[in-house]
Amino acid sequence: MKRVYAKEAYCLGCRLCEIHCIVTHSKSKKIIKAYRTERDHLVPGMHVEDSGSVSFALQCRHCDDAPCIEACIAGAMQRDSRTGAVVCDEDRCVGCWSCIMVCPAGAVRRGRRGKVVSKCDLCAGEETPACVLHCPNEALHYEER
Amino acid sequence: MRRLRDEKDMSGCAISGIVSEAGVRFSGEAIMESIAVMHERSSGLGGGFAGYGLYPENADDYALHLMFDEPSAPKKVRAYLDRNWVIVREEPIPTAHADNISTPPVLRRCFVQPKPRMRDRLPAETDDDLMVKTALHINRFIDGAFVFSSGKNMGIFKGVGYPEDIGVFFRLDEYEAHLWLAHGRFPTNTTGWWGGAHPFGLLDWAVVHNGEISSYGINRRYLENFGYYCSLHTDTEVVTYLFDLLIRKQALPLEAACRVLAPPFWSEIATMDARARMMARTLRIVYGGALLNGPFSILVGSTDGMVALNDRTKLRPMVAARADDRLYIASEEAAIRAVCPDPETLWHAEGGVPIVGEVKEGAHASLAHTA
Amino acid sequence: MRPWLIQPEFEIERDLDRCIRCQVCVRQCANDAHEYDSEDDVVSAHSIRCVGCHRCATLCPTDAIRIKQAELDFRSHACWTPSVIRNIYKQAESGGILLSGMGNDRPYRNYWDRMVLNAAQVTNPSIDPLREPMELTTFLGRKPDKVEVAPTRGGLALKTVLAPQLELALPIMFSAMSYGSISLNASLALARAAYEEGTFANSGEGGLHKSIYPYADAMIVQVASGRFGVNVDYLNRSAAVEIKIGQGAKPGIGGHLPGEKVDAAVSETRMIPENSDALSPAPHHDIYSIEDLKQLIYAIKEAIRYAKPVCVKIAAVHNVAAIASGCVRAGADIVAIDGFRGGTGAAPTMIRDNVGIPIELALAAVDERLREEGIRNRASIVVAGGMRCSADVVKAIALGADAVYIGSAALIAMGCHMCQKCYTGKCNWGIATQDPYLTKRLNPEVAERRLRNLLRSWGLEIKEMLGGMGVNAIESLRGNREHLRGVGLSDSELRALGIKQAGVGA
Amino acid sequence: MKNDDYLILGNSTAAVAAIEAIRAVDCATPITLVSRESWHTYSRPLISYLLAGELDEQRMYYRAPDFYRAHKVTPHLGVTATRIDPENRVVMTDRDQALPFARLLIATGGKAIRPPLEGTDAQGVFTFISWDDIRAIDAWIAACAAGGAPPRAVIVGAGLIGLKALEAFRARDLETVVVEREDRVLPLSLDKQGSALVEQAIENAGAEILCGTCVNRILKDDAGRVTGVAIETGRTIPCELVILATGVAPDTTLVQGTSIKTDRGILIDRRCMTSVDGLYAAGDVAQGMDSLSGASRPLPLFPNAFRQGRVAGTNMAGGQAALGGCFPMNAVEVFGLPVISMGLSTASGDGFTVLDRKNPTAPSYRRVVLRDNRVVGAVFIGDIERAGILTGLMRGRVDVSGIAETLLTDDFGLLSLPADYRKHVVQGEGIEV
Repeated sequence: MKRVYAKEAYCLGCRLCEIHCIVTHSKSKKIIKAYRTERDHLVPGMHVEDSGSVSFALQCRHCDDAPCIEACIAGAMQRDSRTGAVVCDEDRCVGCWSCIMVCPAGAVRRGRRGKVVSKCDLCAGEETPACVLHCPNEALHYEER
Repeated sequence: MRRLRDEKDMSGCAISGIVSEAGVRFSGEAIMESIAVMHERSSGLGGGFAGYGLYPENADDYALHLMFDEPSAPKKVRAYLDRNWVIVREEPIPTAHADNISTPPVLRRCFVQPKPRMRDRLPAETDDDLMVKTALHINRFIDGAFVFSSGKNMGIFKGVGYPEDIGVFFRLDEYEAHLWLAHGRFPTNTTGWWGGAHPFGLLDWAVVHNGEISSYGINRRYLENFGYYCSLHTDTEVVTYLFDLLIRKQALPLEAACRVLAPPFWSEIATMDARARMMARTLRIVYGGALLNGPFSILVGSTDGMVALNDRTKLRPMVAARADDRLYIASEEAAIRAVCPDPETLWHAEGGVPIVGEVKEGAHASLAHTA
Repeated sequence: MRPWLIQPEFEIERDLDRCIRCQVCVRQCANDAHEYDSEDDVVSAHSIRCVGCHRCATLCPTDAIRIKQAELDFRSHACWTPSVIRNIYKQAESGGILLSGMGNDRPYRNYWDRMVLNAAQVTNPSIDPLREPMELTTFLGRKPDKVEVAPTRGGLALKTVLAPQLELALPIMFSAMSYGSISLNASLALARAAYEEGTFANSGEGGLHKSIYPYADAMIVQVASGRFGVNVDYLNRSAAVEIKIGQGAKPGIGGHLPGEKVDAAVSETRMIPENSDALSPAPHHDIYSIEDLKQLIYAIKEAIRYAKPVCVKIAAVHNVAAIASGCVRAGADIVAIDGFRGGTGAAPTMIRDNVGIPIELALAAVDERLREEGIRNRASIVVAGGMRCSADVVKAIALGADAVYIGSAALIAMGCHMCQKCYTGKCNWGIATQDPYLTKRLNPEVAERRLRNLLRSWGLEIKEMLGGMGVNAIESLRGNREHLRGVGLSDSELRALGIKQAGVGA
Repeated sequence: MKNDDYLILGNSTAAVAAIEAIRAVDCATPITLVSRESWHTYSRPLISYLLAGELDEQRMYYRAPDFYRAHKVTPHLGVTATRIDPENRVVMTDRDQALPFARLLIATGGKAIRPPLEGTDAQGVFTFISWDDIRAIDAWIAACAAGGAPPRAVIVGAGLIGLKALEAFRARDLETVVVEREDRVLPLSLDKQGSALVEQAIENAGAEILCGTCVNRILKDDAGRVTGVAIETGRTIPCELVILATGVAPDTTLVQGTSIKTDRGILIDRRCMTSVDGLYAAGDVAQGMDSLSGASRPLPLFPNAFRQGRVAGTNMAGGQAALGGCFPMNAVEVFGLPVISMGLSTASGDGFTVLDRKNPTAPSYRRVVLRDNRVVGAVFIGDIERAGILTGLMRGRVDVSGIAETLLTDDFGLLSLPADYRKHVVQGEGIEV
């Protein structure tokens, strides 16, 4: 399946990926409005890890043997049969954080909006996920490997 | 009188050439008839002819066709010639009344031989080199004088008017030659100067040309590198000098010289076999400045025969035909059929591929390769 | 102590209605011109630190940032302009030489902009490059006066053996930019783009980093006065060797790569100790005369077994024509001339802005001189220094260049914003820096693609212009000054350029 | 029924995972499922959320309503298997059916441990592991309320189940006391410092916890209704509702007396097969290897049940799968405070190096237990982001010497890890290092 891959060597650490992830998953999908009105509960579904001159963006790896699907007590974490992405059904998530406990990449986070985790959904089947589209240095690639 | 404006001559034209490859001389009537058919391709501002084999009795002398439009010019020319040359024979060029031909300049021809001690000769220079120097000097530095032609056993006849009238004026029906070239001119800059008509000649090269050489600027500068000074600002002039440079001075075979002037595209070169590729590549790399770019069809006459060449994308018309021992080449088929109604073969010249009419006697070895 | 006389050159304007406090600007400015105050949740600016590189404005996701030239804050004076005054303040503060990056930024007359090109009308057809072949292939190197061909029974036989030539798919190369002055990513991008597009990049005096070895066939390696990175392998791992005598941005001046930029990789590549300053002397200390140059040229030719062309690069100075002629006679197969608008990683501002002559005039003079001397075909001419667009290239070729070097244009294609602060090592675009935090900003794949696009688009434009002039091979334009006319130039300028006034026919 | 069929006993996580795994390999052979409970497959850990009113019933279901049909499963719901005959490959049910099988999965789960106390038979005393438990509790609460006042509750045991029950009761506004024998809440998961944070959260939520004391007896009235509990200290806590939350144990009743070997649970190998060829067991009923202690013991954990079910299903269908390292781990949120523990999270002393860091200003705590430079246990409370990275390090037995200190830092992440491990985590190709 197509996944997002990061080229650590070219990650600027600008975090535009996080910003556009937030915007894409906001209600209005308009950057200024999203930040103005939804700022308190906007959490990106992916994160830039950053230390000194090294940084990279990390999204859910959408593992073949996804431990988060195994661990999800609510049956909320599922594989989208169409895209192959591991997605969290926010209506079902109860916030037990089992997925956080088992994700070896640390790619699942607590959302700020109640008891729902925040993770990459590959922008729900968009041709190119927002983080990839907006990376100014093409440090993110969305491809089959 | 000012010869030309100091700007490049651009003209559309008619050209025609007939050669007897057997070397049989024939009168100028045929070429006059042929060029007259293409009357519409000329504008009456220039016409001319070149004939080869005209002067068998003076075959070893340089035959200078000269025009003078300044009273003092003949004397100056005479003085200059005396430095290096012995004048064997001198006479007016016979003319006749012709319609539409007015105010002709003084026209003379003289047959010369090099003096045993030529004053302006450099150690390595040949007679030909000195004749080139002489002709170029007269054209460039002696006001009111112009050398129409300077080869042996050939001559150029040209002037302001339609070519058929010029032919009558010069009484070409009275000459015989084994090779005739003709030119009718449609210049886009109007000057009524006889020297500006075509063919253009140097030594025994005579060139008629229909086209516009867009690479003129660099061709000219390239020639300057080798000592040629282009005084006339015409494409014909640079074509003539390039032939002289490549074939006479640098001894390139005709085929290779044509490859220089109208080279194959790099994409074609890439598909050639290794040997041909190396040849084509080397010629292009070395002679980039000699590439003739833009639309042209040219006929080049020489003692050895006639060669016709189209630009490599074939942007100007040129038709060829053979009948008996003759090769006919003209801008239009009609100009051939007018004098050769039933040719054995007739074809359109291909871009960049020379057509050679080789006169058997005294042929260059080089010409053998292109048949 | 704060340099209190020095005022900001730029104003950072932030539209607070648009600012979402995402802090991209804060993270991207290597000069710390932006600052986030988490207590007040507000991003503020220190304009004094702004160099006008536009990194922040470019990356701001809401277009909230505008960088503006600071308003004229001095009483206007035609002689004592703000930049003059500021420079004095800076020197009064520092006691040092003013430094600048990139090329001469003074408003000298740009002759490219005073020359116009020709096009075919009626008497000859223009050629449509989309339908017809249009050839830009260019060969650089020594050409003989003539080719010797002997007719044989099997056809014509070639007797002439050509001197080594560089074959260019289009007459544009990347000029010398050393690894050290620019980042490895930038060097790689240049090398790869040249390699892929069939042209050449120049190593500059930085040696050849191992990662560039695969593209060595597209590299012209430079031998300059510091001889950094030079050994016989370096010379042979190349397409051609260039001896750098001078640089347009700083004729008569050497180079200085500060020790901070000499990290382990630069040190290995340049073959100098880590953290040591890399000082290129002003002259080559083994070239004090033209005979010395000839010796070096032939020493190099011996080292490379005469298999590659040797280029000599000189700065465009007053008697450039004679110097170029000397270089050709000394054995240079290619002469590169760098005009006074040529770029640099660092040069004294006074030198950059006041020494040397425009490349247009230098080129015209050199081409004419070599033709007069009948040695034009013995060497190719490559010109550099402020080639901004394909029209500049076409005009240069028409004036007589075989090819051009582009440096600044290539850097701009990679993202350079001409802030002229290369010498600080804090290039926010990841180009003129060795700081790993900044170098990674230049993804060589992206940069390579952008460079290739630039070459391709210029190539297409050159083809269009050639076709418009009715020629289908670049050699028919080369030195063809008939296709140039001057506009608004004096007679002496026209004469120096060897072109006619517009309005004067052929 | 043909005798190459699959038979699955149980209807929870392990059963579902097994069905999905079988169908990934074998999409034709019939599967029969027998479940004591009559519910469509649901998630047991959600019962506290249901009781708290945070979930509606629809969201209790672990899989979509058409799950059985889509996976070609014939369910026998509300049917109890009564006997397994491994030799003849047949299972008897309480409906007197004889279900033959070729491959059997026992995934009948665990049962609540009922402490040996007097009075556990009183009305109003419940266990807290099934939907049926919740229904009964809910009905009891309603009945009490109808009788005048909502019940007061006592929860015996402050483990995960006890605390989730407590949370549900507080959501229902029931006055609740938790009694824990050990000296702290979540004693199996947390050390003293960690527990203290949780206790603080519980107290903030208005509940009482009594640690370090035992319930001696459950008191009831003449009608047999619970009235209170008496604890060790002599105190009596009046209440109308008691939850026994002292743990779960494998429910091995079904295999007693058969050739299937058991310890505390049914013994399984790495392929989840029991001692009898073709018979598998998974989930809370089984007992596998704890990779940290090296001992075989029940690990009644949701992810374990899923993984064992999947491994069992794959092997039953002829595929190849084996269990990796298993160790205890739990994630829970108690009164808004997220808590994650894994491995030997409480260990200390000889052979262990303990790193811990408590946030002085926020309820946040992290504890990492190392043995031989490898992570063997961890606790995350409050800031739990990226806790899974440690799970990965434990599972991969990654040598962390050199980066141990960074495990506690705020910006701890993949970036802190050795480059080749980082690369491995993101599946070989993810991040180019």
